[in-house]
Amino acid sequence: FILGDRGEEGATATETGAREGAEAGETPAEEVETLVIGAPLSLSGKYAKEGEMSLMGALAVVNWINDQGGIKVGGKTYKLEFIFYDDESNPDRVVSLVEKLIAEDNVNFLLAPYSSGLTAKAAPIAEKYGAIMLSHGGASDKIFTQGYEFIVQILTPASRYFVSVLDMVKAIDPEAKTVAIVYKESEFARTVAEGAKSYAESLGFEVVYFKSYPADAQDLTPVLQPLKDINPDVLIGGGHFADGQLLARQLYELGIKPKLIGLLVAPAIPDFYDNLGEAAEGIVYPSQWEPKVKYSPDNVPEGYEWYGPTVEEFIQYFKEVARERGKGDIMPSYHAADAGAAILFLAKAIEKAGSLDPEKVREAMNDLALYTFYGKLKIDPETGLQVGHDMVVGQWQNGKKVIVWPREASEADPLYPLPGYSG
Amino acid sequence: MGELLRVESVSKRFGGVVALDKVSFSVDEGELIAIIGPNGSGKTTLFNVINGILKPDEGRVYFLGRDITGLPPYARVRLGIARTFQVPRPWPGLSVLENIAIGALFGSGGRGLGVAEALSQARNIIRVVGLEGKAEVLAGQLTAPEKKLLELARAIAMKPRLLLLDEIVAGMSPKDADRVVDTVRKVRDEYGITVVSMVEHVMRVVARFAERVIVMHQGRILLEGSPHEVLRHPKVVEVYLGVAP
Amino acid sequence: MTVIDWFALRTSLKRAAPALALYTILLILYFAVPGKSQLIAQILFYAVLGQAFNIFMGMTGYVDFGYVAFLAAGAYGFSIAILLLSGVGGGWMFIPLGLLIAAIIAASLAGLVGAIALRLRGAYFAIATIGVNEGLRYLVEGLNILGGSIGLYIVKDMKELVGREGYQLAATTLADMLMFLLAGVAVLTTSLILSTRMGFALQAIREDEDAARALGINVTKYKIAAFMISGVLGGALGALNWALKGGVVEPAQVFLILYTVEAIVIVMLGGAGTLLGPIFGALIYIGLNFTSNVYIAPVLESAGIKATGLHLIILAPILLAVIIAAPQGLVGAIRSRAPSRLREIVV
Amino acid sequence: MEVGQIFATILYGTLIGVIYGVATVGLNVIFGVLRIVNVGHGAFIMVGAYTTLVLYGSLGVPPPITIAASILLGAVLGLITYYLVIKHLVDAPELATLIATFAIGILLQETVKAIYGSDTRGFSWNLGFAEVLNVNIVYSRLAAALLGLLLLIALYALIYRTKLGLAMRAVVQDKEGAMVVGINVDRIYALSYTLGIMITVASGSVLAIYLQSGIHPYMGEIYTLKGFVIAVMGGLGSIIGAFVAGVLFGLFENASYLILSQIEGIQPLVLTRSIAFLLLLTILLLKPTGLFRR
Amino acid sequence: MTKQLLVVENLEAGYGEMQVLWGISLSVAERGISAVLGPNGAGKTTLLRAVAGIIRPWSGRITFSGEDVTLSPPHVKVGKGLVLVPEGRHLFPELSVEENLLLGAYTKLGRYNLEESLDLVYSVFPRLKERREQRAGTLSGGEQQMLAIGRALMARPTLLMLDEPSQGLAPKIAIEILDILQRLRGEWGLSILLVEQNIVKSLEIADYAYVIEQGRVVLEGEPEELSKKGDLIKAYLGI
Ligand SMILES: Nc1ncnc2c1ncn2[C@@H]1O[C@H](COP(=O)(O)OP(=O)(O)OP(=O)(O)O)[C@@H](O)[C@H]1O
Ligand SMILES: Nc1ncnc2c1ncn2[C@@H]1O[C@H](COP(=O)(O)OP(=O)(O)OP(=O)(O)O)[C@@H](O)[C@H]1O
Ligand SMILES: [Mg+2]
Ligand SMILES: [Mg+2]
Repeated sequence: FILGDRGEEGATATETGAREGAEAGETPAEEVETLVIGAPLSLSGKYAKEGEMSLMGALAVVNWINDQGGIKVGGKTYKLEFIFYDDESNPDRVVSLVEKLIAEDNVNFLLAPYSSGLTAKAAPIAEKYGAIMLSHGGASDKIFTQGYEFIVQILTPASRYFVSVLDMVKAIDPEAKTVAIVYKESEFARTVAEGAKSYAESLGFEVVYFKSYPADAQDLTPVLQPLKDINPDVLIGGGHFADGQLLARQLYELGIKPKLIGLLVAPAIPDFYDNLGEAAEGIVYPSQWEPKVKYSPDNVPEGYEWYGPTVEEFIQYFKEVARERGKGDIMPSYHAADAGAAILFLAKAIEKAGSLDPEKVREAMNDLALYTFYGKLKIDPETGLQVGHDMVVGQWQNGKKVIVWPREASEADPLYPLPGYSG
Repeated sequence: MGELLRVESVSKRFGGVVALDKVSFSVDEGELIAIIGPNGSGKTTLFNVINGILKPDEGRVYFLGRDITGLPPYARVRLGIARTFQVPRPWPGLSVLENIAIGALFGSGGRGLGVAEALSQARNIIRVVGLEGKAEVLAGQLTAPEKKLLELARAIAMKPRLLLLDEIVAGMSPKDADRVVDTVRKVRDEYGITVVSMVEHVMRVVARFAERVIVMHQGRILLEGSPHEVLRHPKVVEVYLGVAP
Repeated sequence: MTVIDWFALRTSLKRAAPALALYTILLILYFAVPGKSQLIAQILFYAVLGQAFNIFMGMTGYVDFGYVAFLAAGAYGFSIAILLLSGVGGGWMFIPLGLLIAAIIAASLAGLVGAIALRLRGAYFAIATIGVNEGLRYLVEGLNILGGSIGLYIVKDMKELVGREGYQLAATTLADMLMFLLAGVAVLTTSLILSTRMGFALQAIREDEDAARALGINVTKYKIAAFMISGVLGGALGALNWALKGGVVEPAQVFLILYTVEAIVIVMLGGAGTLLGPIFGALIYIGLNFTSNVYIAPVLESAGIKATGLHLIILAPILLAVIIAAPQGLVGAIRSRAPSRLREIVV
Repeated sequence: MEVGQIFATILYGTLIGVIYGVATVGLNVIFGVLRIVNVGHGAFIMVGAYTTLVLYGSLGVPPPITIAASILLGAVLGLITYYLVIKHLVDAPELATLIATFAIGILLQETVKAIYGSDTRGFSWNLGFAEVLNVNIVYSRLAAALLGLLLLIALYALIYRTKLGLAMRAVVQDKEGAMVVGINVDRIYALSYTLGIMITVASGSVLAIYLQSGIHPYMGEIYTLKGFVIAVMGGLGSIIGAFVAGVLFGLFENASYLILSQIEGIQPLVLTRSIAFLLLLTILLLKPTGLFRR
Repeated sequence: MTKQLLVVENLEAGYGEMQVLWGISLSVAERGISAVLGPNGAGKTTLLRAVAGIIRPWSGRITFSGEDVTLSPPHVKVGKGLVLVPEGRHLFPELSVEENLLLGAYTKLGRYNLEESLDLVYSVFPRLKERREQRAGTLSGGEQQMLAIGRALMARPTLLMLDEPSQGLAPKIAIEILDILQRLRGEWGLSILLVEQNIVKSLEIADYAYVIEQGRVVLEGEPEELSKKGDLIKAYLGI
């Protein structure tokens, strides 16, 4: 199930029909070859949601590139193919799938699986076969300190997730002093929380409450109730979808109203408001990407080069893929954009390298400074960590997501303090 | 022959029920003893006090002069007290041979015994109890009386000093019952095992088996003596037999 | 016991032979089939998981739902060894030392848990061990020890110890070879136990623990011994699969109860209490999974059915069909139906 | 520690405890009668949560009424899975059923995912709140706990006050004995299993009403785990046991938080999990068959 | 000839692949007592279990009151008054003596006569009355046997099948029980299919007897007739 070549069904049909013809010496204007990109994706299990989005984001970009005629590498034109298998969010599945992709499906380049546990499992195999892996779903910092040569990060690392949110508070309310952090005890959320804590302190905030809750927590009342008395100015934290929703809902129910609530992941999902109603109002979130970002070929920053679809194009391609896959009319989440950006970064690097040799492509990535629908992309040559990409801050206002920070990208002013803040 | 077991004024109550009421008796080495009595007179309870499944409320149990009242069952097995269950409890998923071999391995004679030896001992015992041909059959597939024979075989394989049999012939045809009695007698003679049996309610067997009969009634020892005396005793006839045999 | 029980040794080798032969075939396939080595390694992992798990479950009838805690203990033990060495050097020593520490930690955990939980029976035991596993996980996270919820990352340290190339080898081929070795050890241990006093005692316990106790078998001693052996093998498995092969030991991953459930599935699919069972179980389970994921789903996908990610919907009914057709497991079914010659081999 | 904190701890510990109790008791019924450990338990809870989500979220059916729908759906699912699968395995080794329920669980999860996707969802059924001692008493949570309690009482009455219940208990003790007194053992199995599934699915609705968020195909897994623990703590097969242990567990989790949160440098809510399992072990050591079983 | 209540024709049954019964035919007359004798392992218990429906007959026919019940499940048979006192008692060990008896009256027929049956059982076995609150599992062996018989009586059987009822009972009680069965035959019109080791006594109360060996009927007839063939019986039963 190789998807991506937009004319696929037609192509396959003509291909079989025209086989003899081809042998008889039918010469296309230009020789088009296929470049295969593969990925173990979490389409079932706990990361299924992210996996599905990633898949559609990647396919959207692959389709876009093919519609542009593919990529040019050393005189040849390549169309992209995208091959994927479900890894069930399970590291033990990842290994054999990665090997199959590389050794049997002849995939030259990989998107890494979701989460650091899965990526770590896949890495030795990828490195053994010398394949490049682009981490589009793992915001982990740690994995990039382990000396892998072929793993490259696309999204902003976890430790810097709340940087923009805290910057925003500092800028609009110099009075705000106290910060409470409540996060899910997991690798990702804890890295975020610790990063946020030290950044907040560096900005002069006082972190008055720093507590976590177990993954799979069903009731956060115990950890939240004390906040009613503490009454911090800012509350940030969360972890993932389920707990993020729970956190928002219970903060609301228990009547905890700081000046600002910033949560990870969950509020970025379009139906956050449908699910929570009024409890969602005013909640802000850091986001790798939002459909309304204003990155465009018209505002390319110094030293960066534009590549890929515009934001609108990306959304349009995404929607088409989603419809094809029976998902209906949905908007891409930032996971989709992450994966799409990964494909772009890879494609450009291959073009730059002028070769399919992984070493050369990896080299080329070091000098790449891309500006895309996803914003800036640039990696640290040493570790492969993402250093170019910035987060935006979104907020739910009147049942709508709006970008409120950074100022130059914002659609609206932040709603601050939160409605109902007792002060 | 010396004294093997002594029970000293043992009592056991369950809630309001007095199952044993100051029972005392002793057993000499090599004896064949039967304990009989009406239903609920405390035979099984007494049995369980001796093998350690129940702790008596009062009184003491001595084995070879040693106070064993506080010892757990497996420790008593080590000292040489083996038992069979009233409802047979073989290991159903293991073969007859394996069942018996385990008895040999873990009984009081099992120290330092190799698996191969245990298996060969088990084969011998299979012959002694007459389960030939069933060695490889899973114990769970035996008939009820065969299971009882297996219980007996397993107990013999443990080479105990004292063997306690609980209703071993119940449900057996007279022929089988006789064979079991003969086996037990043979085992006593060959292996020097003392046997106390609660051969309950089948008088013909009691008469054939026991050298001494103890009659229990309402948690006490009513009387004891040779089968000949006891089974004719009017009190026994009254509380237990209903009619003279 | 006599110095060497030749009888036991002979019978156990005879017993082990078919399973060892199967593992050898897998080993050959590992090298012979290009691009499938990791699939085979994965089957191997599950076979060993089943094998090690089965030592305790198959022999005693007790189900240790928290079994994965041993794998976790091993993974942490191995990582600790590496972290200890990483400042000091010591090169390849990290593997034997890591396995040793993994084994020690797993054994101590088994001893401790066994002494407490093995007083419980049946489902009570099974669930108490879940408690142990979860309790440990949240202890690590809550007290923020051993890297807390972030876990231990040891790839860099291994690279420091044996170099990039060395690590690469260690994390792939070498780890898989060690896994094969572990498979052999597990099979031999199992068959050796089965042929000795201990095996007889354990089987008696499985069949009727009270009767075993009444017969003078020191039930607790044997249960704990089997628990510890099973635990040590599990520890080694965790060390190899997560620490050596994965390079990351993260609580959310290594304490995942799903692995225990999968171990049970493997064992039951193959047949509990048999040596070949886990191998067959792993072949079926992973084979079905891989096939439905990599071969069936794509076919459906190209037929316009968006099936990727839904292959578990295909897998689940197959699992159900297998278990209804052969509730004793595949090997169990063969055993109860086959003529006695084959039966002997299968056991 | 403030009075408000203590009050909140007791209040919400008890409420979530009741929810735990309902979410466990189905496991107990099924284990009690059929000796089957339902590894797919959580998946049935998830189905109940979706029932409420879909009926209320999309159709606006009042949440308490969605519980009735869950009970019906549970009956259907119970009967289907019983006759297709479980029936063929009642005499199989205990662990065979474990695989079967595992597979059923996967099937449910993946089916729900195929229909509704893997998004985490929620809904809003806001009844308002009262504020006491600076603690918000959330009415929707009270309502959920009350509904749960009602379910428990109904189940209890069924098992201890009806002939069906007596027959269920007889089958548990001796299957052949039950046959010879004229009990249709097959039907009792089917009914008990289905009853267990019904209450489990219903508990999913109760849970959804309580939390109103975090609903996704894999949400049930944690309840399988906690359910096991609570069931064993109370004594497998015991209805009262499940209830008491549930409340105890909820209270204990919350109370231990109150104490642990006084300690620096640790994560108290995470540790409450460890402590709760320690409680389980302690109880089992003192009473190896749980609180309410001989 | 008297009317036959239970007729078993060419019954075959077994466990797994092992056949135990090889075409057994027998009958019990209305208000009659038929006895089945045979050595251990002959298949007596298997016969009763097959008739009761606990194991499924492989072939053959079972008619009860003229109705074909060959494949009826056990609860249906109990409902019709065909009740078994099984070998091994199969009591409900955690339930009290009285609860066990109440469950004995699970069927319609039993429920209808509950009070009366309970009085009867308690008068027959005063020991059970003393112990009505005790858990069945803690009764002595003989007491359990009494309870098993009592429980079966609670169902108000028309045909009572007893598998070695005197097992584990003191001789005095065993005799009493056989007398009671005789009496119930008169009072309730009870018919009985009896499997018993106590050959003399069972031949004494039975009006027809079968000797089975290895799953086949090898001898049958009225007790007086059979007694004449004493040697044959001895040979079969090994007395
Ligand atoms: N756990 C218990 N709780 C209450 N009563 C008990 C318990 N165990 C035994 N009993 C009672 O103690 C009395 C003695 O029982 P025991 O089993 O010793 O009798 P027995 O002599 O073996 O009788 P039988 O010949 O019927 O087997 C019986 O009346 C029995 O009901
Ligand atoms: N559950 C079972 N599984 C397999 N075989 C069995 C089972 N029960 C009995 N058998 C076999 O069936 C045969 C007949 O057994 P059955 O119990 O019917 O004999 P019986 O005449 O009642 O003997 P007894 O007088 O010892 O009670 C025996 O060979 C026995 O091994
Ligand atoms: Mg007795
Ligand atoms: Mg019989």
